[in-house]
Amino acid sequence: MNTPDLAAIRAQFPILSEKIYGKDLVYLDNGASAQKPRAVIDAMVHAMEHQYANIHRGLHWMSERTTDVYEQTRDLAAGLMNAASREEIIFVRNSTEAINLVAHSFGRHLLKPGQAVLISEMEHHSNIVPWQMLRDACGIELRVAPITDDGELDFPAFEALLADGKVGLVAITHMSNVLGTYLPAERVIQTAHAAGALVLLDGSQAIVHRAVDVQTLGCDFYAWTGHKLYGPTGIGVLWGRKALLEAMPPFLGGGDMISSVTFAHSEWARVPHKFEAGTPAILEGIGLGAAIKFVQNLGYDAIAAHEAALTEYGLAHIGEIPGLTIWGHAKDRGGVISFTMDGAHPHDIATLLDRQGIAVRAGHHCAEPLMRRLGLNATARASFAAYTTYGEIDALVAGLRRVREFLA
Amino acid sequence: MNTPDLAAIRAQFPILSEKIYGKDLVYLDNGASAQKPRAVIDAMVHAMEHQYANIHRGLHWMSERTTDVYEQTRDLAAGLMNAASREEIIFVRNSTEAINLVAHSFGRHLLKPGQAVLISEMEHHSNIVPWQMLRDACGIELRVAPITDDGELDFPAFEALLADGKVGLVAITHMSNVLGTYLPAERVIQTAHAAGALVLLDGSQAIVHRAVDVQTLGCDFYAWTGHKLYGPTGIGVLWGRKALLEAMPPFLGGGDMISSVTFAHSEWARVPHKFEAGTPAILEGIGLGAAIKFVQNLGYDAIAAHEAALTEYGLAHIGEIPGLTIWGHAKDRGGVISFTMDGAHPHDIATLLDRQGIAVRAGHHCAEPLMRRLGLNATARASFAAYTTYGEIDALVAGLRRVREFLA
Amino acid sequence: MNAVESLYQSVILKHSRAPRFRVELGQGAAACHCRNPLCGDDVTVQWRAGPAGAIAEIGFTAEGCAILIASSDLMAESVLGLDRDRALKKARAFRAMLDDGPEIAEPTLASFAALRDYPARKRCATLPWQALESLMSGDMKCQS
Amino acid sequence: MNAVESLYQSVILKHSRAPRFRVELGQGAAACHCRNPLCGDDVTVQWRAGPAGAIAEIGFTAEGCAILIASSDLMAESVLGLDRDRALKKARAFRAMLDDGPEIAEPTLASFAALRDYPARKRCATLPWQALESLMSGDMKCQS
Ligand SMILES: Cc1ncc(COP(=O)(O)O)c(C=O)c1O
Ligand SMILES: Cc1ncc(COP(=O)(O)O)c(C=O)c1O
Repeated sequence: MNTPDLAAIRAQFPILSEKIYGKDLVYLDNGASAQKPRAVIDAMVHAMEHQYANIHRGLHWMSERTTDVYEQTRDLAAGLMNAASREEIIFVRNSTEAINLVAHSFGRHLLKPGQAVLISEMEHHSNIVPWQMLRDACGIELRVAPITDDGELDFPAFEALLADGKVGLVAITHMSNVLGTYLPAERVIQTAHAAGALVLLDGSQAIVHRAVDVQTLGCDFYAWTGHKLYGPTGIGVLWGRKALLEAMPPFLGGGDMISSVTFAHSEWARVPHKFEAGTPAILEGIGLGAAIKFVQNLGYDAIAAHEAALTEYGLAHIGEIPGLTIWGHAKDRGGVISFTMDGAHPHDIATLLDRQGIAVRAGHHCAEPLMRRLGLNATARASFAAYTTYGEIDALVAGLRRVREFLA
Repeated sequence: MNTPDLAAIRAQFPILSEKIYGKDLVYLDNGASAQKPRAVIDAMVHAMEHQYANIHRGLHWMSERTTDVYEQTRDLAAGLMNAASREEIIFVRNSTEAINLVAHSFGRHLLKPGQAVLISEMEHHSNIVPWQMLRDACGIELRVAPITDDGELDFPAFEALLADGKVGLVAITHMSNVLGTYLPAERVIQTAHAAGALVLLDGSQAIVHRAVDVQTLGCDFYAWTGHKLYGPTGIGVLWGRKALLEAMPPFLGGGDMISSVTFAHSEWARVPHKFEAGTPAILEGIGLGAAIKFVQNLGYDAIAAHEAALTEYGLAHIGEIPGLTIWGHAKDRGGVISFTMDGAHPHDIATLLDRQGIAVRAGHHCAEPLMRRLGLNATARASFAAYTTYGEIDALVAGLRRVREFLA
Repeated sequence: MNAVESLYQSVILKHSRAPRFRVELGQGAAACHCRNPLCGDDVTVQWRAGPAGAIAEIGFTAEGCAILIASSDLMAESVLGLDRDRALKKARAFRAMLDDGPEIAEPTLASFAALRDYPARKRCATLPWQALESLMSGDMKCQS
Repeated sequence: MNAVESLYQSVILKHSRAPRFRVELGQGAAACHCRNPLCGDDVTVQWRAGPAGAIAEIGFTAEGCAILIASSDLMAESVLGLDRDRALKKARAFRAMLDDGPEIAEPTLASFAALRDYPARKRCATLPWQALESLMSGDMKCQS
């Protein structure tokens, strides 16, 4: 993206003109959640002002029109991921719920005691804790594939962990929210499949930055979360192969997920509705549709190219600051840069940057086991979006130099 | 509420000035979902335009301010229900998730095989299916308390079902979404407690129309859903007694609900965060706060008085239409009127009313077992809100007379 | 009177009050059962082929709204005597019409186009046609 | 320089670089451990009473940011020699100050008021005081 494009993109995000303590907001916490473009705000406002009712069972104009718009997002999401059918798109609250859904409906019913789930050392808690709960409830083993010092999956070790054929599911991040590492996903999936394991990719970060094609990847489940893709909170997507989804029992019970109910017995609705109990996040689904269109209008090629250039620039300039260590040196990496500074705790870095209007995240990034692997308690993290500018990275670098003057 | 008040209230709901097929919208599907006032829209827009970031772990201005506003809603919700503490308020997607959470975390862990859950014949599927799933997975018995022909809980039968002391939980609606019946909740709760059972109230409908005080009621869990209380979709509340919530294991695993994670073992966060995994519905929480304030500004006394008068008026005038039967004649009832018309299927009624701009619901209202109890497949249902007018009821009555000319 | 009202008045009432084809053909007749999960309406269509393979007998049983009953009755009336291929074509044309396709020639059938704007109701109109399609194509898995 | 920067420069750096009270008092000393679940910082405060019941020895161990270390060190320095009641009062005053209460008299402690706007960071400053409060009040359940 060249500068005029970028200005036009930024103009779509009202919040980017905010001031923090009198300074221009430099929002570099996109990995935690992205800001919302005008189109997303407008779609939600339009629904609330002009076209809203509960969906799916209403026989009146408002309900039918609202159902249409909401269900269009299912088509858009299927298109975004190149799903084989719209019925493979299940709306959930966020990635966390998506993974828990798989841990319950697949893990507790289609995995058998004695089988194992294989995760990696660089997972987000959302892709660790559900499997621990499964292990503790159902006697499914939990295996952890190590990473290299550069922050890549240790492939030989990964293969070794699959060798006994006991692994029923590999649940692994498509892109690390701490190290920026992109997984060699196709190779991982082929290797897992060859060992008889299905694969769930945690795409919470990955799908924000690069095109995802679940059919080309060949994975079995793919989870992501709307608020990181410029969409509203409260809505995410679980994609699963239709045959798998059909074989899985429902997760939550209630309205909309049944086809008939008697006290003795209920029949489940077809997928995807079987997994969508109760009134869905209607307004959020509508907002997510606008977010997907926003991303498609920009185009993943442009987003990926812009962010790759930004990341290179950021790595070079942040890496030059004396006493500063960057964590994660995978060959294939995205726009997330974690770092520490000698003599400065990451939380203090974040607070001092904040006074300069610069928002970065500091902490364990919901990846405590990875922190332990790196021998750290916390890092600071700058993460980029389609609207991030070189100027913002310059501001970060200047800010970090000032922090260093203070603390180091 | 007198007429000028009502006009001022209606002016806060932009959607109420919409036209449907050239006719004024007469929105009488509030029991399915309520419309959103300006304050709710504005709160969400303000967040998206000026003050948004992921919450709870951010050390920067946007994150801290967003956390504040979101967490204020917890205080507001605690105030609304008179909860003993804000920590008893758990944010969920909707009532359905709230009830499923209890079925999982309480039902699967604190109920024992041989114990029973007691529901009623007039439950919404959301308060039936989770208990069926619990029954089928864990050998917990499911009992059903009958209702009388007037649509009241059959109290002697209810007591008899509690008599053997095996019921561990009574899960029952505080107000029927079909019959309008208000449960004699305090009496139900005292009777259940005396028999050693805890009580969950499904307050999805009840809390919209009348003040709820969980401490006076004396119940143990209370579930409700934001979108019916003039709030956004994607957010609801489970209230539970703190000691109970503390005794229950978490439901979903992931970020935010842990205090520490190693691969071997995770420690849970304190309540309420133990039950709130992953990025919450931040914008929706903010919107819900505005909705609660809207309701508190109107005041439950005014809402209840207005709706009681409307309901009386509606029952009288709808009931006069020849060939029309009203279902549900409880002594204590709220603004939900279900009816059938001789020679006219409820779906056809809804379609023909819709062409006149009148939105009612028709179908089983997610209460198939209740339909069977009434010997029906479906009813049509008009349901009222704080902004409903007598004129709208007149329009409905005129519309129904026209439908009758067509069909009967 | 709007299009939906006139659909009710001109077609639906007649065929839903006194449906000629609401009969069970009894054992041996091929049957297909379709359900609209949105509203719970359901219909079972049965038929028997004559010597040349054409539709010699057709009937339905249904539980649901007037649109469903009328559409089922009209469907039966309009395909009686047709061979499989022509019946199948008509079923597809009817379904296509409601999915914003061209109106079909027969005026009573064409008046159902008034339901195009009613996603939930148009399924009530297409349900019997969907059952017919399954029966004629031999693919008995009804896709309700 | 803004208030937070000057807090860092004037108070935090000195006390976090060379904290005098970052020592383990060893066995027998009463200890309270508090953790900030938001950021994972934690602190353990230990103390021993002198013959009159006043704080004769106090020390802390901590893992966390400079604010936590500095606040712990300053806390220890400012309550050494106080009796339980006065220490408890000071702890409450410090915590109240950060909850938008009045600034307290001692200027170094008062400068922490700059953190009022930082909900997540103010817990790092109050954490050692919270541990102290538990120790002084005898209520050992640390409410981190
Ligand atoms: C009595 C009752 N219970 C439960 C629900 C379910 O609410 P939700 O769909 O928001 O989970 C509803 C509303 O549909 C209801 O009326
Ligand atoms: C890699 C990864 N997985 C999972 C999640 C969880 O996403 P959510 O909190 O929206 O469920 C996140 C984001 O926090 C993430 O970065």
